[in-house]
Amino acid sequence: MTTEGSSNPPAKRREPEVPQAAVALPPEGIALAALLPEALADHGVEVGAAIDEVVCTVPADRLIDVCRLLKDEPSLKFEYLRLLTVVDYVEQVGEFEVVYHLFSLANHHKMVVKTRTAERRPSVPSVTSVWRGADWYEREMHDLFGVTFEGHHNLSPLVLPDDFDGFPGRKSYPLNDYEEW
Amino acid sequence: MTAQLVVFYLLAAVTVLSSLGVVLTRNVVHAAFMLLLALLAVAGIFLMAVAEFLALAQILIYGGAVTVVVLFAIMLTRSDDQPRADHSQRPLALLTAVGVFALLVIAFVASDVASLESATGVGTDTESGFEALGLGLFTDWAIPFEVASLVLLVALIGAILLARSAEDGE
Amino acid sequence: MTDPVATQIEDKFTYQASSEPGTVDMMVNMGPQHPATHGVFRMELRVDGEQIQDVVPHIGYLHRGSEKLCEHELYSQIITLFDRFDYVSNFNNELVIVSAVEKLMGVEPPPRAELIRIIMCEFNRIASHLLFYGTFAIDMGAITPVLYNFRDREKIQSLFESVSGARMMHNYFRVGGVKEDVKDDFTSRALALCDELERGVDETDKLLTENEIFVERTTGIGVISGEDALDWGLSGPVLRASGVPYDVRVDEPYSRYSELDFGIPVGSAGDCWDRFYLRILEARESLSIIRQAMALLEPGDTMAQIRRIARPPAGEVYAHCENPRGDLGVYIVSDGGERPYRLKVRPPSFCNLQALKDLTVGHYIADAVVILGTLDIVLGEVDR
Amino acid sequence: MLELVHFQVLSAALFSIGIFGVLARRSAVLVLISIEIMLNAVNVNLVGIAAFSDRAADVRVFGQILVVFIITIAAAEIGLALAIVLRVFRNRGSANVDDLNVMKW
Amino acid sequence: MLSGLKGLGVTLRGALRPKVTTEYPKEHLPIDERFMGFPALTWDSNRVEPYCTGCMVCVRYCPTQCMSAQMKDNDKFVEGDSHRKKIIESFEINLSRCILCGICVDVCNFDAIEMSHEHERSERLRNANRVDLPELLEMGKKYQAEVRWKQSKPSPASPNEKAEIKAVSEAKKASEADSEATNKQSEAPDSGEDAA
Amino acid sequence: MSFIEVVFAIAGLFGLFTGLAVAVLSLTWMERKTLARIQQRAGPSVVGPHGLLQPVADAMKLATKEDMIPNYADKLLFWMAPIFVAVPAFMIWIAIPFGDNLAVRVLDLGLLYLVAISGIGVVGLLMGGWASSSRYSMLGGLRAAAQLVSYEIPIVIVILSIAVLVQSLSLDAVIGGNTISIGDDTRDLPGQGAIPFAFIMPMGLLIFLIAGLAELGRTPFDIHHAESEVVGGPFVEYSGAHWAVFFLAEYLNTFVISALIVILFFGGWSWPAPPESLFGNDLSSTATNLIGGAWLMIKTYLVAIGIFWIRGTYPRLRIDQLMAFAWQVLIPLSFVNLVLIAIVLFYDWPLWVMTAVSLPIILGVGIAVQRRRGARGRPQTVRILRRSAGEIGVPMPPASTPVTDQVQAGG
Repeated sequence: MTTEGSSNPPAKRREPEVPQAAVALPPEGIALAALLPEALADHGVEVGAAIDEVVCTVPADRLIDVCRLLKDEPSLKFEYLRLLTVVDYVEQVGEFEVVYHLFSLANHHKMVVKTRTAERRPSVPSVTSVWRGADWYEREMHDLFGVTFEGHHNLSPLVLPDDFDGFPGRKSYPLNDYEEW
Repeated sequence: MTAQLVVFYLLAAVTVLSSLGVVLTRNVVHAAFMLLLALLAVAGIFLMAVAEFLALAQILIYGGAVTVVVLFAIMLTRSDDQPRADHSQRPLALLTAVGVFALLVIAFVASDVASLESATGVGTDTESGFEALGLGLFTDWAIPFEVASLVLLVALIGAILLARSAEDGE
Repeated sequence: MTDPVATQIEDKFTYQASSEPGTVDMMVNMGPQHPATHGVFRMELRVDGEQIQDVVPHIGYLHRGSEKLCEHELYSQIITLFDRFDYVSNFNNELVIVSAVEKLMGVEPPPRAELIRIIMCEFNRIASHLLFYGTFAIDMGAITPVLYNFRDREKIQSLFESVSGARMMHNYFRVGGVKEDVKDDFTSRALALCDELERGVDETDKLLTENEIFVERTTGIGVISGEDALDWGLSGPVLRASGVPYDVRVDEPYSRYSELDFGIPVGSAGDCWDRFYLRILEARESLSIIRQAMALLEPGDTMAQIRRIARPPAGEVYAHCENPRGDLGVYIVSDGGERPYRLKVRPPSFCNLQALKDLTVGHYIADAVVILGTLDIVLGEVDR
Repeated sequence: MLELVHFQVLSAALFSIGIFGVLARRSAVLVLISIEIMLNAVNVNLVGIAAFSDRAADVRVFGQILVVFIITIAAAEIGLALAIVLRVFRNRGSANVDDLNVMKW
Repeated sequence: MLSGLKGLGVTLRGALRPKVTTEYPKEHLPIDERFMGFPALTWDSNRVEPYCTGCMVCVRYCPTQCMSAQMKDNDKFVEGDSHRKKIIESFEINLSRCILCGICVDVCNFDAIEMSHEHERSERLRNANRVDLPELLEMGKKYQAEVRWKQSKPSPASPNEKAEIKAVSEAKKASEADSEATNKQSEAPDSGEDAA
Repeated sequence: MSFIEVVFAIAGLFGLFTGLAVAVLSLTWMERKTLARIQQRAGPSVVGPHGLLQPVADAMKLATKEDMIPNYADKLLFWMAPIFVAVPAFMIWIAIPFGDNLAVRVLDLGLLYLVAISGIGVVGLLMGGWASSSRYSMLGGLRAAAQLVSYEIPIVIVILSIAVLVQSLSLDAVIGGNTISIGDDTRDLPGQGAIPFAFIMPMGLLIFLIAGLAELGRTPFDIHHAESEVVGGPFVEYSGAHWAVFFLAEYLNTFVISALIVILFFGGWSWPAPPESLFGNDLSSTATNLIGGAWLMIKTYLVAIGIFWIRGTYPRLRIDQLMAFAWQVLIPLSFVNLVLIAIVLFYDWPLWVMTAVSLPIILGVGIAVQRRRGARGRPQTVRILRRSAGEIGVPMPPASTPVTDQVQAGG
């Protein structure tokens, strides 16, 4: 359904009828949502929520600072990077969204950090200096979406063959009609 | 020509050929294996001379241990820039070797030693004298024997000390 | 360089400069067809003699683009794809995707269905751990435990067969419940199986962990500290062996785990021994969970009243469960359609494998095999 | 009939092959191997003479006892020498006798 | 070293236990009732035709697109022997592609497809394991016989049956009407005669 | 040597070769069946009754398989390596006595012969490992060399202790007893018909068994062809007939070590009771020899089954542990054994003193090996943590996990 309509982005077309998932933050989440705007005041973040997670959108150039703060600040202490991924919103807004799912074992709360990068030469700073575990995630996302993670020590292909052409994770990459590698 | 002689010639041929292989082959590892062959053939020669104990000792020490040590050394000391296998003094070496060979053969033939050959030759002595050997080693030659064992021990310790890598040695 | 010996050697081996002058390190290419890499995983080892100087892991031989496929499948069809990620703990995988969609839709499955799910998942955890003991023993050269463990695993799978109709790729969990109720003899069968499994785990325990050679081979090998483990994003037994008691079943209880009383085995040395023994204890805890859940099981519905073809509202959700291999999560972005807009899996084996280099360097080749064994990767999940 | 001279000629041949090897080969390991061949040449000679000596049996055994000692010393020698070669190789990155010229001015 | 002896004890005990494996081609393990083998089409023995109407719902929901189906008008419906207006004309499943997920069974509205107990099908070629309608029905019949399969809810009546039922009910009604009439007649014999 | 003798020798060799081939085949079948039994499987069962012909089928398969030689292999050495491994394995059997004075060649230096010949096989493994030009082969070959050379020492020393005990290097003397005279002192030395040396020298038996397993490269010492590490070691690149020869040699060696254990420690062909007491005095020497040979075979197979049993139970050691075990435990122990037996014989103590001293030493060493890492064999590092569900705050581990002495690799 995402590949069919060309003039109108499908999400936009469906917008009036699509129900939104209800937000139900757990108590820790509410506390965190209250804490975050203050803690990240200097970094131009927007704090929102999605179902049970606090979502905070960060400009790409402040990402490293924010992440380091999130990891080091004792009241936040997000020492665990659960997931790093890229979502393709090129058809809607011409941007890729990079999503970081964080968890703090010490304070037992979780949050989502998001940042956006333009379709042309997508690039965000690498967070491998903050969480080493981001290493392979970033390489994988570089393979699949062509997003460059600045400062990553080795962005060589991880899951794809070395001479693979194209970015199969993107929505523009067809599922079936491609030349078999 | 007796069967004994045939066997001797065969063994001698193997010994000489594989020794030649050792000094002539370009491949160091081949040289080590040829050495093994030569030494095993020498063990056969020992058997011909009714030295069973020595033959077995030769197989045990050279076949089992020395060759393996040599192979290890070869594999440990191999580097990318393997140089020419031979010196420039190769012709000279050839000359020396041939000269020594000629000299020795002349000496053997000319000297008295060759006339030692007597009625009590190899064929008649069927008793394997390893009991005498053992007795000799532990009676008349007891002190040299002990010294030899000491030499072995010292060599062992020295080899271990030398072969340890630098960081272990500190 | 003109010497034929040298060129021959050049051809035969690739060497890299070593720290010592004159000597060279050897590159050993382990995998993708090596018996100890548990699938199509390849690692390039740079060894000095037997000692590993560097490891470069290569994955992707099994990359099927599942996440992209998921974007083109209905939610009900995605469950079949999830079955095939971590193909030795299928139920656990199914639970992740169905709980993610349920969370997105705000659906509560009936309590009986939740308990059936828990029982199945815990049985599957045991099955997965049994496979781990066996293959790990094979890596260590012991050939018998794997067959004992397979014997027990087959029994679990027979139980699965009687419940879901399939021994491995079950497709049994549904958004809002399970496919069908268990059969009448399920309780007695499952409880009897629990006893058998207990014996089987004890047997493995005796065969391996009491063996001096086994202990000698595993203690102090592949040590990773708790902080490093967190930094690498490890999870599951690998993380807990380093002393971090992070278990999703307790930290973010899903399903009905909060009603059950169970312990989390936590190691302190972070070595291969801890990673192994922890899994033995975990299997025993799982048995206790199953017994408790069986006691709670009451007759009732097994399926919530929802549309057969799930159409969750727009939004994004991250749901995760404690898999035998660690914290398996799924991030779904929905635009309100029948198919997810974006689906991303957090594969625990993938994360655990990242730490391989830290764990192996400095050990022997034989230890690399042992360390890889205790990471217990499933390539279907690493590569997706 | 097997005669002493057979052993002696064989011994001479082995010995001269060993000399050739020692002089002609550059690799230290091969030089050591050649020395082993020379030692074996001596052994062959000794065993031969021992077998053909017509003196009393306890004297005849002298030759063999000497061989035992030679084998012992040879084993010690090769072990030690190879260790030295290894050491040299580690220090200088080469096991060639030609490269061992630090003492040369 | 001493604790290792315990391991020897375990293996010795293992050696004394009976073997747990079966020699496969000779012996078969029992198949569970719920076992999901390859999908098969069921056979409606009442109507002497497949249950399947070729509605394509399974084809659409198959995650691997291993099925294809085509429907046709049902002759029996025209003749009045069946309630199905449409019936399957051709059905093909590529069993090499099927992943035995059972989604087709879930979505089917007519009990027409079932996961049979068939599981031993292997071929050398990738496309050799395609089965067509007759074979699927054979598999289905075998499966139905094996598990004494029952329809989940009874089929609606066919036109002929409907007609029959109608006839019967009409007859019944008629007879009832008759009896009523006779009753009435018996009650008021005169008026009837009057009417006549 | 007369013509008849030559014919007999050739016939004996031929018979030996055939017998050994059959023995190897039966041994492979027996190993598979034993392991299957231990693992509650059926084992080979299709070819022939109880799968008895399975080894024959395997042999045929191997013989008809394509014999591949890798491109970069050193062809000559690659081709010669199996021979270097197999020929010594056959040659050993020349000296093995199947009955009183019944061997292909009765050697006065039998024990030394065994030791000497068995040492050559190493070179074959190293050769094959090097020539295959595969890094796994290379590693396997080097491992094999290091392992076999190390474990040869305890074997030699134990054999020496046996030689000291019977005052002879002849295998017949080891079994049948011997009378020797040193100076004026004439002594009857025990043969094993009276008392198997296993009872006199339990320590020697244990060392010989362990070192023998290592010489064979069998679990727990199979590091040189460990499938999960070096994928078959020196044999990785071999296929078909060449591989079959390696395989043959491996099983021959298994058989020879079993036979040696029987001959050295369990009386070889000799009976627990003299055969006359069972069959009467009118037994011909041929019949006695036949029965003796059969008895030897039975014992040998029993020992082989024991070896297979061990294979079915133990995991394998790592190379450094393996070497450490050889040099730190086995070799000193074997020297202790040798010195003990020498002392016992020198002071003319009764032989049970040897047993009485050996058993506590074995026990002590066993306990010492087990307790090296602490009070218990199993590390107590894993604990079960009970946390109430959803409890806030995870107790973090200490900043860096303490690396105690137990986590030092190897030792």
